[in-house]
Order: sequence, then C-alpha cells, then structure tokens
Amino acid sequence: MTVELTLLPAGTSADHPETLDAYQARGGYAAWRIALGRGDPQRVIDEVQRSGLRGRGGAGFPTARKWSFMPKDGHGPAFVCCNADESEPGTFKDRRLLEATPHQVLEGLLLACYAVRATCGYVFLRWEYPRAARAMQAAIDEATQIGLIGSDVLGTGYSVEVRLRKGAGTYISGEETGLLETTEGKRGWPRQKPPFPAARGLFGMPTTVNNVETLACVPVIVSEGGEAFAAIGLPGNTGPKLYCLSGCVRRPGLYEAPMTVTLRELILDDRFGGGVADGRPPKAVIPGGSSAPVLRAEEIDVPADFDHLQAAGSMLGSAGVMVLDDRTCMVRVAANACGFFDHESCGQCTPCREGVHWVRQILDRIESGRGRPGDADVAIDRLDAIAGQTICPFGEAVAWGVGSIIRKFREEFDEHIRLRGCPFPAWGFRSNGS
Amino acid sequence: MTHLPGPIFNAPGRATADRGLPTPAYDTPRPGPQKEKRLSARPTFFQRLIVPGLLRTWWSGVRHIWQKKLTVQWPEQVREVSDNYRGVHRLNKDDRGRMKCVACFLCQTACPANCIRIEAGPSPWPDRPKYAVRFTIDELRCVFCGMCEEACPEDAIELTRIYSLVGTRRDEMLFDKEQLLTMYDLTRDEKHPLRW
Amino acid sequence: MSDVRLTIDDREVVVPEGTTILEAARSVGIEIPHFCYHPGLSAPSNCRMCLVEVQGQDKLVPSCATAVADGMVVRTGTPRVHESHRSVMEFYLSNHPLDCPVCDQAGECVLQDYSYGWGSATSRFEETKVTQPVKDVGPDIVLYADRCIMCTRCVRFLREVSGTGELSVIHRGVRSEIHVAGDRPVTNPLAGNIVDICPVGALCSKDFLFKCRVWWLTSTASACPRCARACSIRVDSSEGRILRIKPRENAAVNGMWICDEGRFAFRQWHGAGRLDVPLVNGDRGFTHCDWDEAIALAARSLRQVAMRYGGESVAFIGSPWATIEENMLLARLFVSLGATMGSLWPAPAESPQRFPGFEISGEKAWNVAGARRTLMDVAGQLLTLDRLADEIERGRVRAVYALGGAYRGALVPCDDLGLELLEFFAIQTCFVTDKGLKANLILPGASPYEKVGTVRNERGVLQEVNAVMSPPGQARRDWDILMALAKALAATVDDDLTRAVLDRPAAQWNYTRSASGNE
Amino acid sequence: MMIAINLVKVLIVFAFVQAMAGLTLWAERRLSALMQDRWGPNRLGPFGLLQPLADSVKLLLKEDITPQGVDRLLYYLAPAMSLAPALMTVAVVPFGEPVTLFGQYVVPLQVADIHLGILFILAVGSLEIYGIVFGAWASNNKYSLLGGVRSVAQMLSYELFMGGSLVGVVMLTGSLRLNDIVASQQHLLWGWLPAWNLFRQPLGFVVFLVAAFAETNRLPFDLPESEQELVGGYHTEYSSMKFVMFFIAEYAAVFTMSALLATVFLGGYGLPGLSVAECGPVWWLPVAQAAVFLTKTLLFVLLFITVRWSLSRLRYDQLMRLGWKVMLPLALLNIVVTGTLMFLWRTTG
Repeated sequence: MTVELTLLPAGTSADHPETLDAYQARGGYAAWRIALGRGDPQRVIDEVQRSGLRGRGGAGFPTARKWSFMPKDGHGPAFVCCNADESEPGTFKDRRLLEATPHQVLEGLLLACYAVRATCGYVFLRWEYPRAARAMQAAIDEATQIGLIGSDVLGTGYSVEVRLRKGAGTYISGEETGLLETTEGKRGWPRQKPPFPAARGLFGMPTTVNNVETLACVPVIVSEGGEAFAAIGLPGNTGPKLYCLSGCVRRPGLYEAPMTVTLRELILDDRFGGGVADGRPPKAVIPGGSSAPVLRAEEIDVPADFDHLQAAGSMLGSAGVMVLDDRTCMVRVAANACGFFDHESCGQCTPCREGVHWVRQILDRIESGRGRPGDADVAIDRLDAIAGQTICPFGEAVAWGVGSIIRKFREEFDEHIRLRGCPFPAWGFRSNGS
Repeated sequence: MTHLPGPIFNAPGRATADRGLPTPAYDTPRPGPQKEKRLSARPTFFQRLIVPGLLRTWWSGVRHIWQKKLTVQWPEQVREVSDNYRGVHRLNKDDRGRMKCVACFLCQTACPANCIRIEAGPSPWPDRPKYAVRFTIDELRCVFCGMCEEACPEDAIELTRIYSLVGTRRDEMLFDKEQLLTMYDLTRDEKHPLRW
Repeated sequence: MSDVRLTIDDREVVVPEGTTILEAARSVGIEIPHFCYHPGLSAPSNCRMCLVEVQGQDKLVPSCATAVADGMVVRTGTPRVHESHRSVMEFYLSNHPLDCPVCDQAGECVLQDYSYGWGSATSRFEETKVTQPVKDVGPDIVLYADRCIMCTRCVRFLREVSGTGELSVIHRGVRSEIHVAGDRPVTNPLAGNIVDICPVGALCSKDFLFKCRVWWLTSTASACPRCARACSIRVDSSEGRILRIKPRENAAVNGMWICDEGRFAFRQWHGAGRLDVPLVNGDRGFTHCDWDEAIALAARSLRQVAMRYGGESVAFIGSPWATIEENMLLARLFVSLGATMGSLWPAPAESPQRFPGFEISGEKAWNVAGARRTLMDVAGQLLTLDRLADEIERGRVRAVYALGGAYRGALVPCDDLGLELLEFFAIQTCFVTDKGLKANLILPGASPYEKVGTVRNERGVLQEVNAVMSPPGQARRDWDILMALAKALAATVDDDLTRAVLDRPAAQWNYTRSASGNE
Repeated sequence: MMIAINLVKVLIVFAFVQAMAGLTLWAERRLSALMQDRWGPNRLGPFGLLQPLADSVKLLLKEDITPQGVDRLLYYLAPAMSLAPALMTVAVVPFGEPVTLFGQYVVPLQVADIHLGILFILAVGSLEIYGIVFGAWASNNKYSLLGGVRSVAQMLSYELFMGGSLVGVVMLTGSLRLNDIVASQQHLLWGWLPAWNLFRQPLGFVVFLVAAFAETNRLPFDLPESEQELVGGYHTEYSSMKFVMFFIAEYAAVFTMSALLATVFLGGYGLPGLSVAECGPVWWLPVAQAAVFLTKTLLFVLLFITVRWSLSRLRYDQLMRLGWKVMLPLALLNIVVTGTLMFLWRTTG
C-alpha cells in the first residue's frame, strides 16, 4: 500500500490531525523505511532529482540541488529546518498540511535529514498556528515512541532527532536566514548571504531549509518513485501543487491541482473557485501571496506554474492566489499590502526599514485624499531603491508586490490624487476632510 | 555722457554704465552744459603761473563754508536708517515667550570678531534638548557683520536697527541673555523686509 | 594564509585571504562609506551604505561582509554605486530629526559627513517623521533614539567586547529602537566605548553633553595614566580644560577601546585640591614659599646630609606616575650625589578585569614597568619600601627625595616609612591631605596630562605622552623641578638624557643599554 | 607808574594773544568743519566757543608721558622755547597810536617800541626753530628727529627771503620801526587807494606771505609735522600740558604772523582818515584803531585757516625748489625793482 500521490488525501481534515496509525495505514513511513533500508542517502537525493521537485516556499529552487549543496563528508552536526512559518498574506496551504497530515510532513523532514546526513531536524512553526503546533508535536512524539526518530533508527545506525520551535510571529522569520536566527533564539533578523546556510547555517552548522509542502512531497516521491511525481504537470513544474484561493471568489479555499492549471481556471472553474463573487468581472489577480507582482484581469490566462508566471512578470511564490474584482480600490490594496510590509519589516537594513514606511505613508495619503501629483513617482522610485539593496528578499517582495500595483493601476492613483479622495464606493468616498 | 579721451581719464560712472548696471546716484553727472575738457601733457602758461590755480583751489574749499551740511545733529536729529540696518543684537522669543535659541553655537562659530560666548545646558522645556544658559555678546568687539544672523538655524538671533549704543564702562557693553531678550521686547514689532 | 590579488577601482591590491573588500580598499586608501561596519566588531552589513559593484555580480555587494577573491574586480565609484549611496542617504535622512545644531556629534558625525558627499539639500520626504524618546541608558550615557540609525554597533559591542549585552533592539521596522532594560542599565566598565563608536549623535556621554562643540576641541595624543596597560588615548581639551578622553587605535596596547576608569581618570587630577604652591614645613607647620627658596632648601639640606653622613645616606623614591625620563633624571641625579638606595612607590593594586574583548590591568599606574626598569638600570638595585623603612630605622638613610604624582585618593604609602626619623624628606606631588605627609618640603608637581615624556606599559610597549595643558598655579612639571634641583646641586646631568627628552619623539629613543622595545 | 602801565600792557597783550590763539584754534576747527560740510564743535558755549577751553582742560588732565630715553632738560624746555618767541614777536607790533593816560603819561599802544622792530621780529621769529629742533632731538624718536631736521632746513631757506621781502618795505619807509612803517601807509595814493604796502609792494607781499606760511609751519608747508609721513613730526612724543604749549605756540604764531602781515602790508591799525592827526585825540580813537588792527589781523588768520583746509602739502623737494629757485630770486627782484623805481621816482620827482 502506498501513499496516494496527493497532498490532500481523502479522509484527512484540518479538524482532526491524522494519527500515526492512520498515516501508516495509508502507507505512511514506508518511504522512510525504504530510504533507510537502501542505506544510501544519495539515493534519496537522486530520487528527488528525478522527480523534478521544486521548492514550494516561493523561490521554486530545485530541492535536490539544494540538498546537494550540503557537505557530503560533514563531521559535525548538520541540520534540516522545516520552514513552517507561513506568513505570506493569502497563503494557508502549510497550515492545512501541518494540521491534517503532520506525519507526512514529518516523514518528509526525516527523509530530508537522511538525504543531507543531518543530525537534527527542526520544525520552525509560527506562533499563530497553535493547532498545527499541537498536531506536529504529537506526531513527533508518536514517531519517536515507535523508534522512527531517535538514535539508531530502525537499527540502521542513523540517528536523528526532530525538534519543534515556535516563532514569535514575525513575517521575516519565514525568510531562510531569519528563520535560522529565530530558531537559534535570537531576534529574527536575516543574515547576509553568503555564507549560505548550506555552508554556515543554524548554529553555524550546515543547514538546509525546506518548506512544509516541499517536505510533504518527499515521502510520495521516495515511495512512488520520482518518475511518477514528474508525470504530473509539465517538465520543470512537476507534481501536485496546493493553491490557496482567496479574495473576491465564490468558493475560496485550498485546492490541489497540477501546475498546468491556469489562473483563470482556478478562479472560474467550478472545481476550484467557481467564479468571482457576486458575478463581477475580475480586475486583478495576485498569484503568489502579497509579495508577488499583480496581474491584470487580461493577463490571467497563464498556467499557474513557476516558469509561466515568471514569464508573465509575476511569480508563483507561495501560491496564495488572491482575486480582486472591479469594486476593489487598488490604491487601498497597495496601501494595505504596504502597511503589512511596514509592520513586518524587521528594521535591520536601512532601505527597507525607512523606505517601506515612507511608501506606506505616501500610499495612505493618496488613499485618504491627501495625495499630491508626483507622489506615485516618489513611491515607485523609493520602492525601486529598496529592491536589490537589502540583505534578504523582503525588499524585493515589497518593491515587486506594491510596485507592480502602482505601475499597473497607475490611473487609479492619479484618479485619487485628482479627486482628492477614493472613488470606490465600497470604501466610501473619503476626502481630505475639508 | 561725454567720454573723455585718453586712457587715464575715465568718465565717472562709465565702468558701471558699461556693465548695464544703474548708475549710482553720486555718479550722476550734474545737469548743465558739459564742456569737453582737454588736458594736454604740457601745462599752459596760465597753469604755469600756479597762483591762479592756487586761488581756484582755495576757493573750491572756501565755497563749502556756506554750503549745505551733511552732519546729522544727533540726538536732536535722528537719522533714518534703512530697513536692513545692522545694529544691536536681539535674541528672539517664540510665541510662548521663550528664548528661541537652542545653543547650537553656530553664531559663535560664524562670528569673525569672536564676540559671542554661549554656555549650553539642558533645556527646561521638553521640545528641545539644549538651550543657552548664558549668552553674552561683547557689543564692543562686535563688527555688526550679521554673520550670526545668517548662521542661526532657528532665527533666534537678529540685528535690530538700534544703533545708539552707549555705555560708560566696558562691562556695560557685555550684553547678557536678559539684555538681549529685552532688546527683542523693545523691537518686537520691527520688520526686516530686506533680509528675509 | 595566502595572499589574494584583486583590483579595486583599477588599482591592483594584494591582501591576505579572508580580508573583506572594505578593508582591502582601506589598505590602499580607498574609503568606502559605511555605518555599521566597525573594525573591532562583527559586520552584519545592515547599513547598506558600503555596497560596491563587483564584476560578474548583478547585485551590488556589501563590501564590509564580502571576502575578497582572487581576480575580483571591484568598483567603488560607478554611477550605480553612487546612486545607491544617494538612495541610502535619502532613506537615512528621511526619519532623522536633522537636529545637527543641538547634536553633540555634529562635526564628527559620519552621517553628516556622508550627507555632504551623497545627501541632498532638499528632501522629498513630506511625511510624518517617526519620533522616538530620549532614554537614559546608563549612569554616563544618554540615548537620543531619534537620531539612531540602527547600525547596532553598540549592541554588538556590548555582546562581543564587554560581553554584557545590556542593549538590544526592540520593536520592528521603522519603529526599531535601541533599548535597555530598566533594571539593567549600561554600567559595565567599558560602556563609554559605545558612545565613541556610535556613528551619529544617538549615544551621548552625559559628562560631555553640551559642554563644547567638537570643532573647538584640541586633540592631544597621549597615554592613559590610570592603569599599567597605559592605553593610547586622545585627550580632547578646550581652553585648557580636559573635556573628554577617547581611545586611539593601537593594536599593541589597547586595540580600539579604553575603559571608563581611564576615560574619566582626568577628574582624579583635575579641579580643586591640587597642590599649586611649594610648601615648606617650618615652625608654624606648612607655609607657602617660592620656588627659589624651595629648591635652595632642598639642595642645601641634601648637601648637608650627604656631607655629614656620606652620599649613601641619601635615598630616592621613584614614582610609577612619573615618566621614564623623570625617574631616570631622579636616579641619575641622586646616584651622582653618591646615593645607592632607591625605591619605587607601589601602584595601587586591584584585581584585573577581563572581558571577551578587553582587559583592564590591576596595577593602577601607567608607568610601573618603565619606572622600575629605569631605576634598576641607573641605580643597579631597587629596594622595596619595607627595606627602605628598615634602612631608615637603622639610621643608614637620613634624607629621602621622592617623586609622587599619585591621583586623588591614592596617596603614596609613606605612613610606615619612619619619616620622622629622617632629617630631610621632600616629595614632588599633586595632592596633600591632612593625613598626608611628614615632609619637610612638598613641591607641586604635574599630573600625567601635564607632562611630556615616555612611559612603558606592562607589556613593555613604549609610548610617548604629551602635555595637554600647563600645571595649575605655580606647579611645575616634575622634570623641570628636578632640573632646577640639579642646577642648584651643581650636579652634571647627562647631556644625552636631556637631549633625548627634548628631541621628540621619545618612543624612538634607545634610553638605556637594555632597551629593546616589546619584551 | 610807567613801569606799572607797561607791566599791565605786557599782561594784557600776552593774555590777549593767548586768548586769540584759543580763538584761532576754535575758528580753525569750525572752519575746517564747514569746509568739509560738517558743523564742527558747536556744543560747548555759544557756537562752541568754549571748546578750546574744554580741550585745554582735557589735555591738562591727561597723563603727562615722558618717554624713555629722552633728553630730559631739552625735552622739558622745548615747548616753552617754542611758545616764547611767538609771544615775544607780538611785543613790537603796534595796535594803535600812542594815547595819553591821566593827562601825563604818553603810552604807546605797543609793548615795546623798538627802532629795529623788523629786525627784532626776524631775529626772534627765528628762535622758534630751537623749540622745534630741541623737542625733536630730545624726543629720541626718529619721526620727531626727521621733523626737526626738515624744520631747520625749511626755516633756513625761508627766513632768507622773508627778510628779503621786507627790504622793499624798509626801503620805502626808510625805517625799521614798525610805528614808522604803519605811519607811512596812512595816506592815499592818487587820492583813492590806501598807501598800503600791499599795493606798493605786491611782489614783496606775496613773497612774505609765502614765507609766513612756511615760518608758521602751516599747510602747504607743514613738512615738519606732516602726519602721513612722520606721525606728528617733532611733537610726536609730547602729551598733556607740553603738547598744549606746542599747540598754543602754533596758533600764537599764526596770530602773530597775521598781526605782522596786517601791520606791514595792510597799514596796521590805520585806516585813511582814522588818526589823531585827522580826528583829534577823541576817546574812541584807540578803540577804533585796535578794532581795525584786529579786523585786519583776523582776515589773515582766516586766510591761514582756509588755506590749510584747501591746499595740499608740497613735497619736500618742491618746497626747497620753491624757496631757493623761485622765492629768493623774486625777493631779490623785488629789491632791485623797488630800488630802481625809487631811484626813478626821486630823480624824476
């Protein structure tokens, strides 16, 4: 019996975390046993290599390649971190995985640990996911109890332990190096790269950081074989993918689909979103969480995969697809997103710390009717000045996410400034108080 | 205007006129017929006599005895100074009556005569960290150049139009903070339209 | 470590492997602007000011955190780099209060300097500035959080050098703030250094606050007299008053830091209570006298004792607060009189304090090593004070002449010396207290900040010290007093010695047969 | 009684001359101011007349500084030696016809009626140079010394033709006595022109006037104290009372020289028709004559002052050239012409 090639197996739900028994009943930990049984970590990497699995956290970096960066002859400790700090607005796929199928994630983590010869796996969970934390902790405990985790696992001589860390609720802890800092117990401030985590990561040791969904895919790949995984979707964008559909859509929620699905299908198809709410026409779609550049309605006939979205000027990111209908004020959206980023900027690098706050104030001013001609240009200029200047990709996230809204819906910004208020009745017409 | 020949003689006001600047009042030629005068290198016989020349020179001085006098008979007559006259300093107050000065020492730094001396201290008001505990200007040393005014980032020091500055002892002319603030009260309504 | 060859701004640079681009550029005189980088601390590269262009990299790289690589081609002056500087400066200045007029850092402020280079005279920032409070972070340090640029040098210093970690960053983003827990103020003995390394006027010394604008300070290079480490310092004074002391970088002595004891050591000698007239002990107790009388009295008394009991009955005591030259002159002068017994006041001893990145010596005087070695070299032997006391008791020593110069509260320990048995005791010192001295003659000497000379620290490093000011009142430099005494005694003082002292720098002077620099 | 009357006369004349010196000083200050479009001292007393008094008080109260290294005797003597000749010269100047007091004493209105009056004036006037030279030498100051040296050279040069210019007058009068000289100018020429020497000796007048300016060290011949070059010339090192004496000496000299000019060239106290011979011994005559004398004198004082504030100083070489190459020949020419004319006059009747 094998695990189904899906991340949302039937019978699992977020309300009841899958128990060890239930997981094993549907073929859980088979992959773990297989991998250990083969006795060669490189074969895990090879299998993942064949599957074409790309990181689901946002960047879409090939997982096998990431693992191969880890030193093969490491003597000291090495770590794998499971990045469960799912903070991107519009994204909730990891939460479902952690809450419903914690063992699958855990098994993926164990396999990753084995593949990179890590001595310890860390699950870094955001503080806002208490249910997931409980489920994950229970899963770790159960697995430890039956000897799937611990020293000399299943008599293979491989020792591994898994620890759960809870963050304090910052967006930036979801960034690879910020996560490492937080896991170490420090302030969640990203580190300058290089050195990359594979060389010097957690506690200064070689470390690999993988997304929850990525890890959840690994057991399937190992047990079913990489080819089976690669058969789903197109080459380069293989495997099942979880899409978080939210916003002005009739049926928001988490949907699994191969990456051949287009954004329009995701929104309009009855299997997924079922159309824009209230039958309105869509105005814009943000395909990958608020840091992904926005797409106008006419640009959404594009497969929701890594490469096509990049070609369309956006990115898959965390696959948090947010749908905005024609009643939505894009200035408001930009101001809201920027407000989020301003709140979550860690404050370490100057451009991001000062710039995001600056742009946020400009956008708030425009939205509340106190905008001046030229404000949008200053905002774009400042956003461009942030991109590429910061330690972590947060700067780019702001610049791309917010910047694309201003660029693509510039006429709305100019309209706000001209009218000295917001013309969208949904938000009420607010003038500058005169 | 008649241009006098020769390289030595330059018609008054010519340089400025050539540059297109307005001719200063004192250079304005007297009304009346302008006779072209020639000065040859060799003096004429008449000039060689000297005595008539001497008499003319003497007369040119004597003539002034009954001409209009320029002296202003202070204090009976008070001279009207221009709006941007630079006289005694004042330390400005803000609208709450507090000294504007934040003791940045820029006036002291800018002062070419070294006549300003400030001692700074923590301010008693919450809106600024620092203020001048002592502020002394040696009006005797001051050259009234106005650099302090230029340097001040707070518009806290200004030169008033008061020019009758007298005292009988040197230490009277060391104006302290209170005196300088009093100068502000005395000249509160004055405007300096030309300086800002 | 092997050397790496790279090109910075078309200049070939060879530096050891592991050097950062910023340091490599610095080694050839190319200054890359930076805020958060400090040579004594780790480099988080968070200020983003030091970004430079490296050929083959599409993003600008932080030069403070990027190690050089062979064949690397770095450009620090391209339009793109300048644009980056300009952009970062605009970000910095957007929320900065721009209160340079009232900021103590103005004039030595890095932010100010860089805004001349890359700042703009006008601002596009029309929003509300984030305002932050003024915080009392320690007994001598105040934080103007508004001016902070979040370079975190202070935080890193307290974690990496003093190891105390009192400061940390709280809040996020633009509201980030350097913070100190109320019950754990910055009190560690190295705290003052965070004021020095703060590139802007955020951390200010309360002692120096509002005292003087920095452009009126005169800086004098000297050494710290407070302990035997004799840290290299820069004494900033104005109108003859010491206003602050800052460390000078000297890898052989103190690295980049000094301790707060040394930073405020000038208070120990400054102010009221300094002895500023010669005092002679007569029938009516101590009375003022003028210098000619004082020197004549000393010369007469010393000659009398030497004639009556022989030159060896005159002893001298050197001082660890005096310079090498002064101790040497003392010893030579008395050896030439026939003296054979010399001693050295001990420096007050405390236990040394060790920190992860610094160490404070327990011997509380700067020239202990130098004085001891000099006196030994000249006199051949050096008695302990106890031995000297024995000799006095046995009547073999009848007159003692001593250098002093100790700071307030560390008077020379002459209580057990049996001074009442002596026929003549004179001392050059800075302070007299009632407990004080049973001396016949007390001559007002100079504090360490008023001297010129050389000191040798506990590690054997010779350092030149320079006078910041003149001694108060009639007090004189100890060297001058000894020279006057030598003249009155008609003693010949070695020409080499005087010349050596007069010819600066003394640190290069091979002053004894065994001087060998670092031991 | 005669002695008493003479003593009173001496006192009155000397006091008057000194008062006039003060007045001259005031006039100089006012006139100079007016010529420069200023008002001058006008605060103290009517028209600021008390200003010289206040100045004297101020100067008297000032510290009397004696610089180091001065030749004390000469240093102290010099101001007095400068003032005395100026006062002495005026002794021979008559300011009216003799009056008869108390019916018995015939009193000449003149301190001393010397037969060689002109010679006396020239001789005593020359003594003034000693005050200047002594002061200059004694001051131990190079500027002072330079001033002194210039002064000597200037005096030597100008004394010569000053005397020469008066020879014509003496030839006409046939006497060196000033009373005679005045008396000889009391008639009218051709019935309408006063027979003043100004008209009879125009060349002599001009030459004497020039010499007079030089003798009093006034502009345009004030080389001895030319401020721009020599600080203050011979009196650079003098202060307080001693400076006052130099100061008074200068103005006394101006007044005296004016009196002399008035006497010798402007008919002195006389006006045509204003004499005992024509009016009889009326009481107001001496007063009127004194007033006439004073008026003429003051005219010259005004000339001295206005010249100072309108003409510029000669260069030293120009001064010398003027003295030796212009004025001296002119003076000699004057003698020759006068002599020739007199000879022709006599012979032709």
